[in-house]
Amino acid sequence: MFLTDAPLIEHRQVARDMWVLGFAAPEIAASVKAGQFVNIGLGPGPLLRRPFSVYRATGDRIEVVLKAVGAGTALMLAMREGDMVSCLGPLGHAFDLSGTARNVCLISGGLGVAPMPLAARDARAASLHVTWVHGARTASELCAETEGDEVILATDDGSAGFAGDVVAAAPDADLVLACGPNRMLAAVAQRWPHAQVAVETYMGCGTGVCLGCAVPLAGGGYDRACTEGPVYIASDIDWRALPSHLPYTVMSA
Amino acid sequence: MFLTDAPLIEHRQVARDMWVLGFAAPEIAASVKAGQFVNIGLGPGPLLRRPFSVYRATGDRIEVVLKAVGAGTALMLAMREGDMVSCLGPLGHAFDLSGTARNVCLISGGLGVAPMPLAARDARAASLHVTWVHGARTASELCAETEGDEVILATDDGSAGFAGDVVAAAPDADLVLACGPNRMLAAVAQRWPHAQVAVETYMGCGTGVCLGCAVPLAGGGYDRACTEGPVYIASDIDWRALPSHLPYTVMSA
Amino acid sequence: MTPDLSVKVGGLALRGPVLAASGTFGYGTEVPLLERRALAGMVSKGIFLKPRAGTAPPRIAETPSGMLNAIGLQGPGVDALISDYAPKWAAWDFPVLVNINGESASEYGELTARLDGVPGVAGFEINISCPNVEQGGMYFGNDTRAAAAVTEAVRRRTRLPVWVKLTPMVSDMGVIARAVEAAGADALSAVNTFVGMSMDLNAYRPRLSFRTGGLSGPAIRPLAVHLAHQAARAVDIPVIGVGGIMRAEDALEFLVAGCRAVQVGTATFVNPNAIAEVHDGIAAFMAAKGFASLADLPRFLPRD
Amino acid sequence: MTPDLSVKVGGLALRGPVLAASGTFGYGTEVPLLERRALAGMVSKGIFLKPRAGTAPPRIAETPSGMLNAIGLQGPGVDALISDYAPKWAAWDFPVLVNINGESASEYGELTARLDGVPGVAGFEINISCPNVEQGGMYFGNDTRAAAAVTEAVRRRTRLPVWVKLTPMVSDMGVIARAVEAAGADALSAVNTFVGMSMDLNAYRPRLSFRTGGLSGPAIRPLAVHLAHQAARAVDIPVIGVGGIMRAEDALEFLVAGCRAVQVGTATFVNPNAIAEVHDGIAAFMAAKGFASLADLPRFLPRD
Ligand SMILES: Cc1cc2nc3c(=O)[nH]c(=O)nc-3n(C[C@H](O)[C@H](O)[C@H](O)COP(=O)(O)OP(=O)(O)OC[C@H]3O[C@@H](n4cnc5c(N)ncnc54)[C@H](O)[C@@H]3O)c2cc1C
Ligand SMILES: Cc1cc2nc3c(=O)[nH]c(=O)nc-3n(C[C@H](O)[C@H](O)[C@H](O)COP(=O)(O)OP(=O)(O)OC[C@H]3O[C@@H](n4cnc5c(N)ncnc54)[C@H](O)[C@@H]3O)c2cc1C
Ligand SMILES: Cc1cc2nc3c(=O)[nH]c(=O)nc-3n(C[C@H](O)[C@H](O)[C@H](O)COP(=O)(O)O)c2cc1C
Ligand SMILES: Cc1cc2nc3c(=O)[nH]c(=O)nc-3n(C[C@H](O)[C@H](O)[C@H](O)COP(=O)(O)O)c2cc1C
Ligand code: FES
Ligand code: FES
Repeated sequence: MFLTDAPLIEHRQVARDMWVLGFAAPEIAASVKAGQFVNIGLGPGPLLRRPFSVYRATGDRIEVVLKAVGAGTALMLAMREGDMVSCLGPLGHAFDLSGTARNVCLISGGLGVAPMPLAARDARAASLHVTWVHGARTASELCAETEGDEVILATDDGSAGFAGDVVAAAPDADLVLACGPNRMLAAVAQRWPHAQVAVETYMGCGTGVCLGCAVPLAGGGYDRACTEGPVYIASDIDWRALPSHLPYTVMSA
Repeated sequence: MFLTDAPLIEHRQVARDMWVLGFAAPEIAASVKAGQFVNIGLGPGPLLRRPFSVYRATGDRIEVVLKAVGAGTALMLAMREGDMVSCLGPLGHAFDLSGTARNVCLISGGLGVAPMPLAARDARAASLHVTWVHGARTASELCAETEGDEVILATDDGSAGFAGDVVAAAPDADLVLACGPNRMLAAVAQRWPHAQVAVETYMGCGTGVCLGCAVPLAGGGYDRACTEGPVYIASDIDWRALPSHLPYTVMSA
Repeated sequence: MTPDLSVKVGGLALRGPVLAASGTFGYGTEVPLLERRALAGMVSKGIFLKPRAGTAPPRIAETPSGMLNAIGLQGPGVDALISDYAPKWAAWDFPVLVNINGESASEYGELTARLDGVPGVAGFEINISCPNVEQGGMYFGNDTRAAAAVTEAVRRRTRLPVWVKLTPMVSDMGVIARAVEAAGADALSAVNTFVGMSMDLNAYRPRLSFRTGGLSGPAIRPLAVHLAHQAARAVDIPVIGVGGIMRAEDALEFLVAGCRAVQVGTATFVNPNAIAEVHDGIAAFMAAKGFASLADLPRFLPRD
Repeated sequence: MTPDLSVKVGGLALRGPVLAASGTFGYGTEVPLLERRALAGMVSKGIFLKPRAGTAPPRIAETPSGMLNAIGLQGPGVDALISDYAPKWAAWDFPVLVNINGESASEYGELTARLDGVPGVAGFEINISCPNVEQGGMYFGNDTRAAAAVTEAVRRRTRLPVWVKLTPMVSDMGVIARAVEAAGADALSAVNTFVGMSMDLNAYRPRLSFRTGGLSGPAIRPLAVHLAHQAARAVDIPVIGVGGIMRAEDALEFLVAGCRAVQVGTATFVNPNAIAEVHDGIAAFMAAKGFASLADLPRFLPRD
């Protein structure tokens, strides 16, 4: 884990209201794995850091993808190149690509696209056949940067690709990795109890001390999205008890 | 009084650690008089606005001069051209240049230089002979932009101009206008009870509602630096009761 | 259609839910640049029978998302209020309540008697909670019997609306709220400032000459929302939420917490037009949600 | 010369004045990236006799310069604490106090008895103030008799240092402080979080599933400094200041207000190395002012 001041070095738009920000953070870029996140501090700005999945990591650079949903994300999208953030990471447990799988299906709803470029990279490195199913409410909200051996798009309004939700659009696979609104992930859990899902909670610290990021477990009790998570085996989570009023749900599939 | 979002359009250094910032604020620039101030809001930043004397006003632009003494001034000096502040003003009562005076002596200690360029402008407009006495601890802290028919410099350490404080260095005049540390202004009040002095207090609102900017009066009671002030007849103030732990005192003559 | 924002609060029919909080709006003659169409009502700066000079400077100190103040209830006294300000108020299109202060129940009563019936005085807000005057409000605010006694003393002297401004420095808000309701209050304002202190590291003493000051601003909002909610659950009379409201969303938190109306204070120092922006933002929220009037806004007031 | 920052607090000799606050440092095994050389001591996450699952999410909500938390004292219970954590603590070069919680005085006493003498347990901090558990701490914290009873129950079971963590939700801090001092406390930690609430404007209910939460962070600092100052003036035992300390200047405010040491909480969430930076900043301040030891730092503790 590293704590570093990272300058903004690039931003580009990848969908309506959806932007990728690139920061120079060498140690994090060199060590981050798919599904892990960074906790970004803004000063002046909100007190607490804001957690973001790492979208891409190339050379000295990490990228995150976001929409403005509140004060912190609005400040980040208002940043100019050279402006600094405090970057803590990589944090949390990554997707597990070890094992005997020969093909993988990546399923992303809206901003759930966030961890998938790294997942595709790591999956190819493990020489898996990659199918990426990406969904959004409508065509203009689909992320422009999907990749893989096979890409399947889905929109709720049918304005592009499959008309319907990503879970219905997705084929079966040896390995299923999903990220998106908690409601969507609950549907994933229904169809693929062994899928690996990256969930979201509010976070106080991101480092395991505050117990603010409680994830209700199917077996009872809670553990910490920032430490044991954010990646879980879908069937391990008590989906009814997991709050689903976070912005991803507001914002997509 | 106007409330406007003003972009930073220039900054330049005028002494060690001392900077002039220029903002586009047409209505304020057109109406401000010497000794008046603007209350500047930073977002994100501290809750309360920060009061600054208007240093110059030309065309659409107002200028303020400052050093970094805390959170707000540090943020302002970190601003880049195009960055916005919220600007409320002009506020307070200006120097009174009406009357029969034929010559005026401007006395400024350290950042007390702030209202003097406007004072010199207005004095020349009233066709007064202008002597400007400017002092600081040492040569490098003298503001580079003094002007007038006659300019007298003073430094505590004698590294430039008169060796000693501005009050000792200043000649008599029909009209004396002074700004600087409250301790210096108290000395001005001793020598020229009828001098006009621009004082400083903490300010909550700058508009006369909070009563936070209390100035203790020689006749007893308090009035408001932001409304009846910041310019006072020196002998009207109860100098012993006026706090003098504000940054000007920390910072100069 | 534009939603109906009018509310009835403790005997007054207001054109909107956003009032100016005592001590942050002077006597209504000071605040510039405010679009007054949105101002539902105003509570005057706190007044005593006699003129008061107030405390020595420094009187304010900024803290994270807040400010401490120790103004010491500087004011001209009731005579000047009646002669200089009330006549102006009488001509305005929104009601002005006078924030009354005293050092004994009888002094509150006497002040009420002087002001009752004066044209321009639409009602009273009893300040039992100003933390800045050593012998003053604080004493009444956290003593159930004293709070009730002051309320009765005022109630007996007037038929005008009587609001009681509650102090947050209590261990059980519900108890005090019920006591002043029983004593005849028409509404409760919750809450006043929280007592705080900040140290000057050059002088090794408090930054305020009075040592302590009242904390206001966004920093206290979650505490104020909770106390206003507790009060709203404890009584049947309306509660006016006060504390850290900067934007419409903040005001809506108090309304959802069970408040009938809100007061905006410190925000006016930062943005003279804050009250209008809060009012308009509430209207926009209601329109977006399809609420015709504030009666439609869901409130969180559970039984348990 | 580098100033001497060591302090003696309630029976413990500490290498510095900056400790980790309970619940913000886990069991000392979690926090990464902290330069532990600067850590004077640590108070464990609050523990009960039995394991506790804690409250349902959402457990935290951010507010201006602060955060609300309702963790519900999730914890493994005393047995796991003794087997999994105490052995590690025994090997560390700073003392660990256990923050103990219960629903009755006897439960506090029993918990103390279980932990007294366990290697690694250097002392106790009694949490009479956790506002997040309905039947829990809150009840004791603002009831003088109950607070004293709990303190006695713990005192009777141990010779180790006993600190009492005070709740801010009281109408008179001095009274409670004197009561627990008389009951045998060696030091006081002031203060715990303030009860607050924040509303979700989509769901029209509190953002926290528990409804209320404890407010921490810079927002509460001026309130905490005042309460710690009140406690320090009321008692002869040392007071440890807690609340909103992010930087050295903030810690120095508590020290000037009369505190012997400080605890840093929420700041660690934002900056894992905050404790070291506060410690080093205090050292730099002392050096700049020419103070050889913390005994030289002027304190503001007037008689009147
Ligand atoms: C492990 C993890 C990875 C994440 N990755 C991404 C990502 O790659 N891209 C992205 O855009 N967002 C991501 N998020 C969500 C992101 O952290 C929040 O959107 C962000 O914190 C909102 O901050 P804000 O100040 O803009 O909003 P706030 O003003 O704090 O709140 C505005 C809205 O955002 C929601 N929100 C606030 N904090 C969080 C939070 N910690 N988690 C979820 N919702 C929150 C609130 O429900 C509210 O509706 C991730 C969250 C987690 C826990
Ligand atoms: C009418 C008026 C005109 C002023 N004109 C100028 C000017 O032209 N140039 C300039 O540099 N400064 C001026 N000041 C002072 C300026 O407002 C403060 O230096 C500024 O507010 C400090 O803000 P900060 O956040 O940087 O410091 P803070 O973090 O707020 O405080 C840091 C230091 O600044 C001092 N300070 C904070 N607020 C004030 C205040 N309102 N008044 C005085 N001292 C304060 C404190 O004592 C503290 O030591 C003026 C003040 C007034 C009242
Ligand atoms: C400078 C100042 C003066 C105040 N004076 C009074 C007063 O005279 N009477 C009173 O009841 N409340 C007074 N208050 C409290 C406010 O009315 C309000 O209850 C408090 O500031 C919280 O609201 P806010 O956070 O919106 O400011 C004052 C507050 C401030 C900041
Ligand atoms: C997430 C969280 C959990 C906490 N848990 C405890 C606890 O178990 N016992 C306790 O006495 N205080 C607990 N506290 C209170 C802190 O120890 C501290 O008193 C409070 O947070 C104020 O300090 P701060 O502003 O530096 O965080 C907790 C605080 C937070 C933020
Ligand atoms: S966010 Fe603090 S424990 Fe997970
Ligand atoms: S600053 Fe508020 S009245 Fe002068």
